[in-house]
Amino acid sequence: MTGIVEQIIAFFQGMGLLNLTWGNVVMILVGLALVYLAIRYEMEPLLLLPIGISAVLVNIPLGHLANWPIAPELPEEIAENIFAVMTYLNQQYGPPGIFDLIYYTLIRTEIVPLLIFFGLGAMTDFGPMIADPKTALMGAAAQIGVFIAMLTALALGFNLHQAASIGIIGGADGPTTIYLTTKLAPEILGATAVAAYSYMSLVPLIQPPIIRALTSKEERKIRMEQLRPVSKREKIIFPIVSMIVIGLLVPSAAPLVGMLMIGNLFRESGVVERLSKAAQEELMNIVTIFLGLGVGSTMRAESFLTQETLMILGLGVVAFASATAGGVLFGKLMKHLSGGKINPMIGAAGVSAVPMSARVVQRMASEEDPGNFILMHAMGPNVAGVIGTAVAAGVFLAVLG
Amino acid sequence: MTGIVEQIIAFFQGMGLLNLTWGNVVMILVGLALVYLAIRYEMEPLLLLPIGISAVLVNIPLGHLANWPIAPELPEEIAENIFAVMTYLNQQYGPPGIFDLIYYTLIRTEIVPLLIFFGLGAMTDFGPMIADPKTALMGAAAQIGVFIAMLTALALGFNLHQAASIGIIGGADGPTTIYLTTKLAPEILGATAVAAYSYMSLVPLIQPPIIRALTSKEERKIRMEQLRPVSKREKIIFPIVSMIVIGLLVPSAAPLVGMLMIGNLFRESGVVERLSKAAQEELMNIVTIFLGLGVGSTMRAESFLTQETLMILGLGVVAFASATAGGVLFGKLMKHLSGGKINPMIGAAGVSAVPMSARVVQRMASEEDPGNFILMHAMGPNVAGVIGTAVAAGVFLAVLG
Amino acid sequence: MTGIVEQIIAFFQGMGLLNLTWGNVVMILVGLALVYLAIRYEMEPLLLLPIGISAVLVNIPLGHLANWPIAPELPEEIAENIFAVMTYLNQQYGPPGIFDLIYYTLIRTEIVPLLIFFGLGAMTDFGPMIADPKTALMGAAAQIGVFIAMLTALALGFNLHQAASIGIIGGADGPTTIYLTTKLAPEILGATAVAAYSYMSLVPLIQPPIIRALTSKEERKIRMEQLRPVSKREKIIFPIVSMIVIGLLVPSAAPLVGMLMIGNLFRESGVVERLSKAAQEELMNIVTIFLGLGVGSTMRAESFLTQETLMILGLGVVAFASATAGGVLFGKLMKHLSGGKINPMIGAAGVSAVPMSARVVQRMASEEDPGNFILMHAMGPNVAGVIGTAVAAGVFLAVLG
Amino acid sequence: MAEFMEGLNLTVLGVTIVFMVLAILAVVLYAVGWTERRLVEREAPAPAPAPAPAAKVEEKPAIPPKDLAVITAAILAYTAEKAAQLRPLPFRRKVSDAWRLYGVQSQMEEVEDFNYEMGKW
Amino acid sequence: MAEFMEGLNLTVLGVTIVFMVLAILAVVLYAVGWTERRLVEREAPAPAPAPAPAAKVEEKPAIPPKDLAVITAAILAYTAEKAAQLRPLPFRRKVSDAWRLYGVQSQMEEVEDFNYEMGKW
Amino acid sequence: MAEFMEGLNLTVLGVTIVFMVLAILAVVLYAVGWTERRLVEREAPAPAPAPAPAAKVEEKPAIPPKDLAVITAAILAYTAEKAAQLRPLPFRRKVSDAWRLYGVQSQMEEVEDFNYEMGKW
Ligand code: NA
Ligand code: NA
Ligand code: NA
Repeated sequence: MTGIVEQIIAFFQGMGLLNLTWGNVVMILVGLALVYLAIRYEMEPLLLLPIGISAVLVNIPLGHLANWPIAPELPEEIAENIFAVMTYLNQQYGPPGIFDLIYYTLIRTEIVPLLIFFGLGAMTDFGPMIADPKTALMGAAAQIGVFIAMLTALALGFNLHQAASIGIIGGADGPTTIYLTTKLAPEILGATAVAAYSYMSLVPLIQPPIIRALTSKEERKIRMEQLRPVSKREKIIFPIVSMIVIGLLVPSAAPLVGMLMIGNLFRESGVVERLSKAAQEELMNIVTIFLGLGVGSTMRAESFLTQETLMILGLGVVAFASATAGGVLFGKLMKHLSGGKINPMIGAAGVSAVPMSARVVQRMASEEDPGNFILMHAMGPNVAGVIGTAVAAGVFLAVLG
Repeated sequence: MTGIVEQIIAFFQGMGLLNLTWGNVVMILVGLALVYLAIRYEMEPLLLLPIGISAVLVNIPLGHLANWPIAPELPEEIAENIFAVMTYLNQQYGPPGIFDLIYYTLIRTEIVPLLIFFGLGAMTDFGPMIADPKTALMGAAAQIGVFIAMLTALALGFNLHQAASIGIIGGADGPTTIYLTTKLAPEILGATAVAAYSYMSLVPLIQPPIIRALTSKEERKIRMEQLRPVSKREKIIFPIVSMIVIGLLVPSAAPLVGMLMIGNLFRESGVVERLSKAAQEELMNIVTIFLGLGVGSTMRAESFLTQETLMILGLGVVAFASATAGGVLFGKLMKHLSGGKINPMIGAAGVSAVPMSARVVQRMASEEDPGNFILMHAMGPNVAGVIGTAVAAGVFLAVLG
Repeated sequence: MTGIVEQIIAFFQGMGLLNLTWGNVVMILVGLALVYLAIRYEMEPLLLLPIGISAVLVNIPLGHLANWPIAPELPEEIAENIFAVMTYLNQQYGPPGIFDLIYYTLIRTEIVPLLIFFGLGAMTDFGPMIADPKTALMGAAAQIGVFIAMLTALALGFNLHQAASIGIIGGADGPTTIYLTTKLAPEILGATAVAAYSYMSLVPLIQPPIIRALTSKEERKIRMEQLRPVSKREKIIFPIVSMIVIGLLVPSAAPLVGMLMIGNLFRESGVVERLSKAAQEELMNIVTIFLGLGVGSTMRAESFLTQETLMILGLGVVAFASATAGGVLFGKLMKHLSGGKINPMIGAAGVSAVPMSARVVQRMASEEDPGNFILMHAMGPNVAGVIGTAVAAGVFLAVLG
Repeated sequence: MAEFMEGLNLTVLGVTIVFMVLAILAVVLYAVGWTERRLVEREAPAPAPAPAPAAKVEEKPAIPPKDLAVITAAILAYTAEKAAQLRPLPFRRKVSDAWRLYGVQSQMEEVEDFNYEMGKW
Repeated sequence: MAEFMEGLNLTVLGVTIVFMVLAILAVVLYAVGWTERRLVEREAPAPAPAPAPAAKVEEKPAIPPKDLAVITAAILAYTAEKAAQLRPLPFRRKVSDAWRLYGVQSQMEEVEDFNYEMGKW
Repeated sequence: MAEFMEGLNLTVLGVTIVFMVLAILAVVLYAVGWTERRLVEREAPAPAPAPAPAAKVEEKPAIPPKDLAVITAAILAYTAEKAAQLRPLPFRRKVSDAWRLYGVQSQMEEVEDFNYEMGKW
């Protein structure tokens, strides 16, 4: 009867409950909190629900869903070689769990963030920015928040790679944040991704007090002229021209901007509807599932439960707030230069979080003057902010990557 | 003119017809039989049609669709390393055919069975089990069939790994069978998968005589009280709680149960409809195609045409029958304990094969008493049986894996 | 302040504009031309638009979208080992860009062309060929164009592997062309793919003068008897029989024909509608996106801008024209043998380009006699041409592969 | 034989674990259900969702069954007729995406239902 | 030159094989078709599927073409009107999934058709 | 501290580049827009697409709002009633694909709404 005894011992040694650490418990609670926010308050549920629930799952000990570390010590000669890395990790840590496969083959290779940018391109109408190109500058101004957050992170002791990844949270573009963090500082991917998506959904709470503090009642009341119509031809030329111009100037931003613009060309060309639909729906949905599960699986107790994570969450607020301020202040500058024709609030929409920040701006305009409609004008900086953040990420990659 | 002669010789040496073995012919006929059953009698066509037709295709000699063996002899130091294994097989057996790629990258890594469990979770309503939790025990009782079949297989000379894989057929959950067999005994994957799916579709033939033999007319006539309604909140909490409880108790079942419950949470949360739909439809369809093709491609003459395969098909009947008996007998026990309020037939639904076995039970109840509706009560053990089989698979993996 | 200076230097050295070669500029213009043709004239937009735009993108210097060469010099012992090749390329050329991953994991492994054949099978109705099997011979006759183009290419100095890949353009089946070229001569993949898809969309311009030159007015006026109806049973048996017959005779064509016929069986069986729909839509759309992007990414200045490419484009016309002539001349032979009951024009439809060449034939028949309807008769050679080209590709692979 | 004994042990272990796990799950579900009913009782006085169904009812005006039958028949007939009558001629309409996919294959039904007697689609 | 000769041989081989394979396929198809017709003849006395179409016919009551035209027009008009009239205001309705996807991008049409004269969507 | 200085440099560089790139993009867009308007002016005399909308208008006959309301109500009612009345009994109809997927799981709603009082679905 030794058999049954040995088996029972083996079984109970393998029971997750006996191997549960405090860290695991806390992480499970963190995951559940994200799930709760996603369901109860509909905070970015498409990402925060998968992220939260897979954070729960990977923190169940011995569950074999994620066997490999997120930021492993690697022999230097293979560190850059994803195929050699996976062979090595399999040797060191055993066969991959499903979350390891998702993380290392789909996210670490940047396939997933790039395919999401492709789908986003197919979903985005750049019309308002094409109709009024000067609003693109406000999309640039909001990137100041990225750099302020980066400097703050440096001052708090993060290294330059981590600081850049933290700063980019201020760009309010989830896939860009994931793309850059994966390349520069994968060890903090969970924290930056969660910060980016959480604050994006808090835009309606974060932005209004800052906008109100920096603008006067009169400024908020400024009405703007109706935008000119944009022709189909212009909409087709836009993604091609943007891809080439930005690609030639900042090649390190070419993957992000290129995929975004290919998607947009599929949309606007009108001749490949089934591919455009696939990019927006079937491919997008599948990729989003893997993105959420993969990012959530990086939230392991050992790497997530650090003081740094709390600091990153704090820095996220700094990033969003300073990006908003940057956009509004630049909006005021443009108001003066234009002789009062531009409502400075639309600069706040430059943080992206499309289209939420544009809607925040519209709501504030309506509050002051129910007949004031600046939503479409705010969409210009809004979509420009996506490009601006991709360019900022490109600069980081060119210098640090 | 040597050129043309040499070419003709080379060509005819490469002609499949001249290399056809008797084994190939038999396997092609077996594949055609599965295709016939799938089309003519609609026996689980979503799986048996792809399995059958790819069995036909891989048994055409020299076809380059499947060049690698299913259960190769591997140097011990790489046997557990999927990446090294694929590099090694490519070196030994030449470039992979499309079925090799499907089998080794999607099925051998367990990606496909787990994604199917994910989709199943998004398709399943656990309401009846939540409304009447004691029915979960009948889902446990039906697993007795798994162990009886395992013991029978051991007695017939199978080794423990194979016996466990054969036993799990009695769980009547295709993906669980594939998951476990791939891990424990990949050399019999084709046989266990075919047995699991074939007998599942024969549930309406296998179960009634057993149920009738074990229950009296009075028992079959027992009416049950209407189930209480289940709130949305309970349905949301259920997958989270199940995942954590089972994950902590049987971590080796965490991948299966975890993916099932993530899918179910997507479904019940109500905030990620497009992901839930993707899990049920686009992702599910694509994954099902690859599952069928991949499993069918393991049905090669050299490994499938053995006495063992026939024994496995026989043991499948043992598994289904004893699972049914286990469920019904436990149902009778619960009837006595509840003072006659429980119709023991619903125990038979514990074998899973959702929702077919529950419908079988309902039909038998209607035959005795047209006004007797126990379908929803039978759905409780029915869905519990899925969890029960996953737990049983987890126990096998913990001890043998 | 050395920091900022160094950074600026580093940044400008990394600017794509400074690294742009003339070759890049030309390739960007070629890509834009394809985009223009796809959008303005709707020339095969589902392929030429993605191909064109990714040709633009990969020719932006330093963009990190495609870091690996298309036809690298490889140590002989790993040349056939795709896993070792990817590890080696990563070591030599750095981490893969997204287009490298698409090309090496999805196209080079033939997954994408085979999945497209699978989807095409689910989209194709072989009814007209089943109703009148002798039309299959015209699908064979059109393959003469494949061999004439191959011989011409040989005469122009291409090697045998390249010549075969160029010849297959005359089959007018994009995926077959990509499949064969990837196996035999990947260095000219961009050119053959572009030629295949471009000329396919030019079928309405290329074919009519050739048909008119080879047929008399009386021949073009010949009316044909209505086709007999084809039963569901025949349509189900067809893919199974074709797969087995062709697989046994020409195993090297088994992957192409096998996947085509599996897809067709899914379609005709009527019991796996959700899989058939997935094959035609969600899977097809996703795979088409990757095919277009992957093929376009092979159009790099260094390998595409050669005299050979121009010659390949020229040979494509030869291939299409001689295939049309072959089909029509064989049609005339069949007219004589049948005592004038067959309209020889339907032989021209044997070049595939389904269903365009069949429509061309119909339009020409209507011009001579508005009451002459031979469209369905032309569909027979049309779909037979797909099989014929796959068989021709199989012969090339058997002898050269 | 040793392996069969091992199998027996595994059976004892397995059956125990399966029952234990599902029993624990059942207990947890009873607890969740009990808590839920407590919560619902506490929330009961607030009949918040009541007006919503009311609004829905408004959207559904009472229609006599006879009229309903007529409308139903009309719509069914319309759909059936339309499907039969309005089938577009393949030659006139825009080439569909499916037709164009690689210029290789197509939905053949679209060209198949040609009426040879009438010379029309 | 040697390679060209090899190509010629390959052509002879290839053309032979292609014709042979498709001819065999054609013969097989003739055989299948012949068998099918034998089977159909044998099954012919059993007109089993006949009642099914009959049932279908019942579902399709005769409607005078004029009424049909009116109903058609009504439904078309209804659909067109509804598409035009009932366009929901972006501000009131629930944020769609597309709007929420990563909080990054959106279907801009939804906010684009703002009428500046009327101050309304 | 050295790293912070590096960060400052990076900030200067980054802000410059971001503004520069978006400014260039804006200039390019102005140029594209300007060219477009030149092109449109030149193409203006050809009002080619005008008949197309006209044709569309024809498809939409004038229907009095009252009739429209009645038809709308009828269709809504019909849809609502049909959804309520015609729910097929799970036992009679063909097993759906979802039911059959691996014989494992299912859309449980299909069997869930059983009315125990009436003994009917
Ligand atoms: Na941004
Ligand atoms: Na089960
Ligand atoms: Na062809």
